[in-house]
Amino acid sequence: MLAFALALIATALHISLCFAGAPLLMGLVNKLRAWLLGRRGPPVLQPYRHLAKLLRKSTLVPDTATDLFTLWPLGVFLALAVATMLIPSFATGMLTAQAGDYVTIVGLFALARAATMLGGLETGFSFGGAGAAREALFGIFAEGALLVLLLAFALLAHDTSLDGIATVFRTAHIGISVSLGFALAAMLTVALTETGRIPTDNPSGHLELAMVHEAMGLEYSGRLLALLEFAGMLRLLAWMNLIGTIFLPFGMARAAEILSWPGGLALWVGKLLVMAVALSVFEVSRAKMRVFRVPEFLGAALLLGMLASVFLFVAARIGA
Amino acid sequence: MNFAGLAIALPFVAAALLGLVGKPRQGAIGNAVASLALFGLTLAVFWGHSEGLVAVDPLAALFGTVAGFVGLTAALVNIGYVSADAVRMPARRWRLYHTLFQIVLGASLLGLYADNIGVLWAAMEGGTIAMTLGVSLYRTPTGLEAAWKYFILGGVGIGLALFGTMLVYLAAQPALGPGFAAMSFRALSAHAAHMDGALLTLAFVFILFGYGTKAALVPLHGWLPDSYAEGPAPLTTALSGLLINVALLAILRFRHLLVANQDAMRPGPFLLSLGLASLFLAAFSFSRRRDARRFFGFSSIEQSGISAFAFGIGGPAAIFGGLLHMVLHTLLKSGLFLALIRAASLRGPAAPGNYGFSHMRGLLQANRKIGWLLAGCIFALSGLPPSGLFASEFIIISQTIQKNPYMSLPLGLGLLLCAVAILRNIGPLLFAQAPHEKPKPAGRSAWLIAAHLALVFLVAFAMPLPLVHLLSHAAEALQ
Amino acid sequence: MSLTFSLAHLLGGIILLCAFLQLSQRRLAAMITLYQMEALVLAAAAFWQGFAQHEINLYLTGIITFALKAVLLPWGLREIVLRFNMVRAVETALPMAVSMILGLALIGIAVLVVLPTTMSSISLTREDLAIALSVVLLGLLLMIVRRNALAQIIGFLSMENGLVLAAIGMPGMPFVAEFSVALLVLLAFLVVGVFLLRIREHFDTLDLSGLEKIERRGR
Amino acid sequence: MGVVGNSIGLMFGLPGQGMHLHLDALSLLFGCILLPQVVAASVAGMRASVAFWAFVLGMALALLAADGFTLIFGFELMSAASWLLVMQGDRKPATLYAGVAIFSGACLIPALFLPASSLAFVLIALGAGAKAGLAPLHSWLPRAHPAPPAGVSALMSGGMVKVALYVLIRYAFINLAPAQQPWWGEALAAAGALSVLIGALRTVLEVELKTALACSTVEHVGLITVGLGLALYAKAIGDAELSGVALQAALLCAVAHGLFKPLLFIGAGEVKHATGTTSLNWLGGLMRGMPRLGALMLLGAAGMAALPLGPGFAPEFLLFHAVIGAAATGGILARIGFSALLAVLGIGAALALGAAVRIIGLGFLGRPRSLHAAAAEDMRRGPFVAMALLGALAIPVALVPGLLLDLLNPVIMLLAPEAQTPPLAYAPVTLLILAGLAALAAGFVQTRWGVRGLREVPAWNGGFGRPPAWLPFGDPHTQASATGFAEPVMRVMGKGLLGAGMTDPAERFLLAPLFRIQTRLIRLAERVRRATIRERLAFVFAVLVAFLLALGLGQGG
Repeated sequence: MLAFALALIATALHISLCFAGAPLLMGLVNKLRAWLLGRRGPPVLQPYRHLAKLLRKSTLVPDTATDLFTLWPLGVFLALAVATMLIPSFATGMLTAQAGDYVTIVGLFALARAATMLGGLETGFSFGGAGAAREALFGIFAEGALLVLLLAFALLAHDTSLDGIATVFRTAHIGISVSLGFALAAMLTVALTETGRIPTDNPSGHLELAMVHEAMGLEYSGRLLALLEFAGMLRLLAWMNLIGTIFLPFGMARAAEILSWPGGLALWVGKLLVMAVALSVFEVSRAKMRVFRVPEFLGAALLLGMLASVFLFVAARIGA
Repeated sequence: MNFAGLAIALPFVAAALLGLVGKPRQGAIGNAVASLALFGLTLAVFWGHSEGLVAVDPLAALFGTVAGFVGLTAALVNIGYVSADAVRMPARRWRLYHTLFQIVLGASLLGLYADNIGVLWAAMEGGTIAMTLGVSLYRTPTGLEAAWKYFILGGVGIGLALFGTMLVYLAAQPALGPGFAAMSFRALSAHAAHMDGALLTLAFVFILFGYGTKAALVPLHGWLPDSYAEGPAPLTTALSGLLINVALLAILRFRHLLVANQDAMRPGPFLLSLGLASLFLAAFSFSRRRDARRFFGFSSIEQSGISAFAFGIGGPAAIFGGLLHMVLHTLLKSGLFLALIRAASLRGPAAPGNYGFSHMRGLLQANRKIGWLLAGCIFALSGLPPSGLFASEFIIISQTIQKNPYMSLPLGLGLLLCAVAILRNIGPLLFAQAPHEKPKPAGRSAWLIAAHLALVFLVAFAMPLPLVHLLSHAAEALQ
Repeated sequence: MSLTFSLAHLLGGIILLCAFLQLSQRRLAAMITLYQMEALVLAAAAFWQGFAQHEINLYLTGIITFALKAVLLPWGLREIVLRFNMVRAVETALPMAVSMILGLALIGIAVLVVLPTTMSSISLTREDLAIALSVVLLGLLLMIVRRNALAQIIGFLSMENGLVLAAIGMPGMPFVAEFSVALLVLLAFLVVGVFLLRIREHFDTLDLSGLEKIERRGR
Repeated sequence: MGVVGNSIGLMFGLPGQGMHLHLDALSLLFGCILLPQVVAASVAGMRASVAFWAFVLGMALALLAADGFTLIFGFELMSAASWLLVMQGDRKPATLYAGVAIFSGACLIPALFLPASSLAFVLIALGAGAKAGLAPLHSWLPRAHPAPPAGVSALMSGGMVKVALYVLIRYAFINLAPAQQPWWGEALAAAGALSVLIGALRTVLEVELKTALACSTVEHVGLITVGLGLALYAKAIGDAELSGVALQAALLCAVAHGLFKPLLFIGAGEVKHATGTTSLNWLGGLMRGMPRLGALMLLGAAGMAALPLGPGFAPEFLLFHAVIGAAATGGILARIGFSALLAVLGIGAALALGAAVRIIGLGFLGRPRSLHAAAAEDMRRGPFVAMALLGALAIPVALVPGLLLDLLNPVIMLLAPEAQTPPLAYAPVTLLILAGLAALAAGFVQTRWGVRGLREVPAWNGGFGRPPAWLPFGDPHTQASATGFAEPVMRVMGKGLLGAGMTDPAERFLLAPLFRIQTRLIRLAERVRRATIRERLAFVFAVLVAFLLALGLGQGG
């Protein structure tokens, strides 16, 4: 009973922290990037203000759109919100652990992607369509790579839920293996594409022809845009959580032990900081690539993911 | 009573009468009346009793009934055919035509009912000559050419069959001695074990080539497609299937002698190779045919090959399948040709040359009933359910797998190719855009055709038990 | 070996020789003459067998053979040759030597096939059967290696002679006369067919004439 | 009629033997898959067609068959009736369709009579696979399935392929079980993976809505087959849990596909009825004129794309787990193969997602691309009832797949008696609750701080000029087209896998050579047919001499 109550509290904490903190993370990344480029940059709290401003603006709907126009941002938001809730942040053993299977998470990302693409096609003009077409292309390899990665994790952890993977990776002695390195590289590649960062997409780009994510939300305004933007922030956080849970599970708290929470929380914030810095550094040091090079980039991720499993087979001398 | 003798005599008497008197239409009606009486007699044969040269076993009686039925329906459709086409030939030639019609019927019955292998041969010869005259009846160049082909190839076949017949007689000498006994199927099959095996094998090869020519097995088939396409359709197309049955049954009976004899070679390989050759040649000849009668001539080659294949596989079940296939195919083809005659006459005279598929395309616009019936007949020919042929082909394939698994591969392939080639024609026939025309009445023959189709279905899938016993006993006796 | 058999053999041998020589002839007239000889010997053989087997039927067969095959048919054939002006040599499909070698091979096959048979108690020996089979096969060969319709008919007639030769040798076989009559009807139709159809030179030309027209019309 | 053992005999059928029918869990399951589709198709307008009911009868007989004859009879009756229906729609693919149908019959009949062996399995897989549209024997399916009226297309895609898979399951798992080999399963999984890849790729590329849906059927058949293959493999190597999960995946996928695919096909028929075309390049904005159709199609598309909370996700989820489970077994090559399989399934799922988005986004959202699409009126009553029925049945599949899996247990026990079925780790209701929480929060934020109301304004058209007056809905060329949407995928994957002409590799490497051989043989047969009398005699003579020689040598030697 107590354990359930603690898990409930931990889950509530996890959800509220993630929802409240997502804009902060985005602001932090933007600030860091600006610093690295030698600019002063917007304040760290700017995303909150931005969202609040958008909420108060009137919402415009193109006359060429159908009645479902308002549905798609909600779909994107809900899918990513649920994904964020399911991905553990600072602790394992939360109430959502049971539902948080890796495949479900991948499916939720796909759902968000589908809703984004449909929103892009909704406007009835060319940019949304082009963005959606590219997104569909990227998704093919991203999803393949993500699923192949799961194989490596599942073989190591004998579990496919994120919570289980984190628990095993935190406690058992896995060591630093080649395959996990490959897996990390592949995961990062997919994460960069999915969150729309350089080198596959430019989050702050405004050249319509080169845009992917932004192009699909071009016609959204007011509260619908706020929803989309917030969903984007959630997405960034969710991916960082995902990577943190799988590759940096050390120091994660146990939901049933309240004493381990402070440490877990602190380490979580620390990990997010590190990842934000790493992301910023990576982004400013790379140029955006051409659209049709992205599939090659992701194809490499897919192969890396396969290699991760193959190395596992070889390392464990399975079957040979 | 000796109904069999009556059944054989009736057509020849009718032939003489029809040859002497009557206008075309009267002749056609007389022909139909004679055929009706004949059908009744063939039914009565089941309860009759006969001995001597003509001694009927139930299998022959069954095929005789089938022949009677086919003859009756062809004669009925023939009335309309003659009425519509009477001016094409002088009245004298129409008389000859009706005479030939009855002679072919009589020869088929004689060949089926005959217990004596010499009488059987004579019946085949008579049938051949009558058919030749029928094929050349219109005196067109193509008709004469087809008749000439029929004559030369058929004549050679008849000669070889006679040689085979004599060899059988010779082979029977050690067991039966000189005289009529050595030419009687009953005596021969009873004493087959004591016959001269080597001579019997030699005899079978000649019998196979002789009667195989009449059964149109490849490579002996050369006369068939052309002759089917020429001459008055009720005679040269609808009736000619009967002679194929006579020939196939003869081959089956002679085959039994070999099987029953220890010293003789197995007849299987000969029959299998000819059967498969027929199947494949037909499969690849279908696709470029534009004339429906010639097309279905090739289909007869295919079906005859399937039956021969079944006989080659051997064993009671396979022979059951082969016999069933013959019965069903005869009924189906008869219905098909009647439908074809009706369909052609919807678009002008039903003369040779008017049976092109392009001539009949878009049949549904001319007459829905006839169109669907013809399509149904063609479809049934492909052997897909609910066609009755499915049952017989299923039996044959399943027996092939059990007896000779590797043979099922070419058989399946051949059936596949044939069925696809046959089905291909249905689409344009039914649905193609046709020249605008008014729908024409179907006439009463629609019922006849439907009766054929229903009969095929019922015989295959709801076969009455007596018939099952008849066929299975016959198959057992001839295995 | 009794006289019955040796004489029957002798007659059979002559028939085979005639059939074989027909292969070597280029001119129709010579073929018809050979056929006539063949028919004469056949009639003699039928009489001899009838005498040996005491069968009225065989005498009848001999008379029919003589009257129709040795007299009437050759006359008709010669009439055709004259009327259609076919006195010149006919076209062969195979070189003469090849067709003769084939003929020899066929006789070999006939012997090979008949050899394993055991005919202990039968008056017709295997030699007789082999001869009859050879004549049948040679007749067929003649039909194939000559392009002329009439030559093919002569081949057919020769084959039919082989059949009758086999039939008269069968001990006590019923219907021999009926068979030969039935065969003759067939032959008569053939010869009359040539008259009616005016087939001058080839089966081939008959086949090909207007073939294109027919092809266009759709077969 | 009589009862023998647990089967019912009919006095109708093979002479002297009749037909035998029986019902077990497996046939019951497939019967349940078929029933809603049959009802839906008949409601959607096929009630009066004799061929349709013959088609249904054939499927029912095939499912209930207790002997080989009945099975093949039903199977081929199903093929024949559907052939007629295909031909009524479009004559061109009908012949190919008939050929494939008879081919599968010709493979199945021998397989029924052979003793349990690998040969029998191969024949079954070829026969049933050809009928189910399993790669590489699938290329007829995208041609034939779109041809007939929508109700029949629906039943062909949703039902007929299931009957073929039923035959495969019954024989591979039950009748041939004594001879089972691990490679059977591996081969099936490989064929399934190929189908998934080609089917999904072509679904994205096809412009015709119905053709795209047919290609999607190829993909889903591939998914089911992968599941079956894994189960067969697991059964052969004795992995109880894997075989359970894989069977769950395959059967649930069959159930789900049997609901959403007919729904989509009937919807496509309605699109055709309302606009006169199914080409995505001429559609667009149908959601305005046909909102009910759009909503139902959205549900179907969610299933087709295997999105979470849709009917298609649970099977896909199970399938991924099955593949992961399989990758933990066997030799290293098999493992690498299974990891590749996983990648293929992932790519296939993403392609299916793109395809579903394309169908909904281009067909139902945005602006119309033709006047017909602009003038589309709402759907007819019959098809709406049919689609609503299928949609309503799809909802439990989407939301409570766990309960459904419990119902599948008897079937799984029948197929693999030792299989274990772990509880499903995918809980759509939990996801729904969480999403509800998030929606509540968003709603709260909106009401607390946001402003209400929407204002309709002209969208920025990307700088194109004003459309001409006869295009009230704007110039369609300023909107992404179906071809354009697929272009990136075509460029990156299509050219490599399908070649420049976008022809299916199965057609290029399998059908085309076969046709060439056939043409050659036809020419040969024509040569034989044109032979002169002399040549024909020569044939006869040659064969006679050959037979005599065989005889002489056979007896002399």
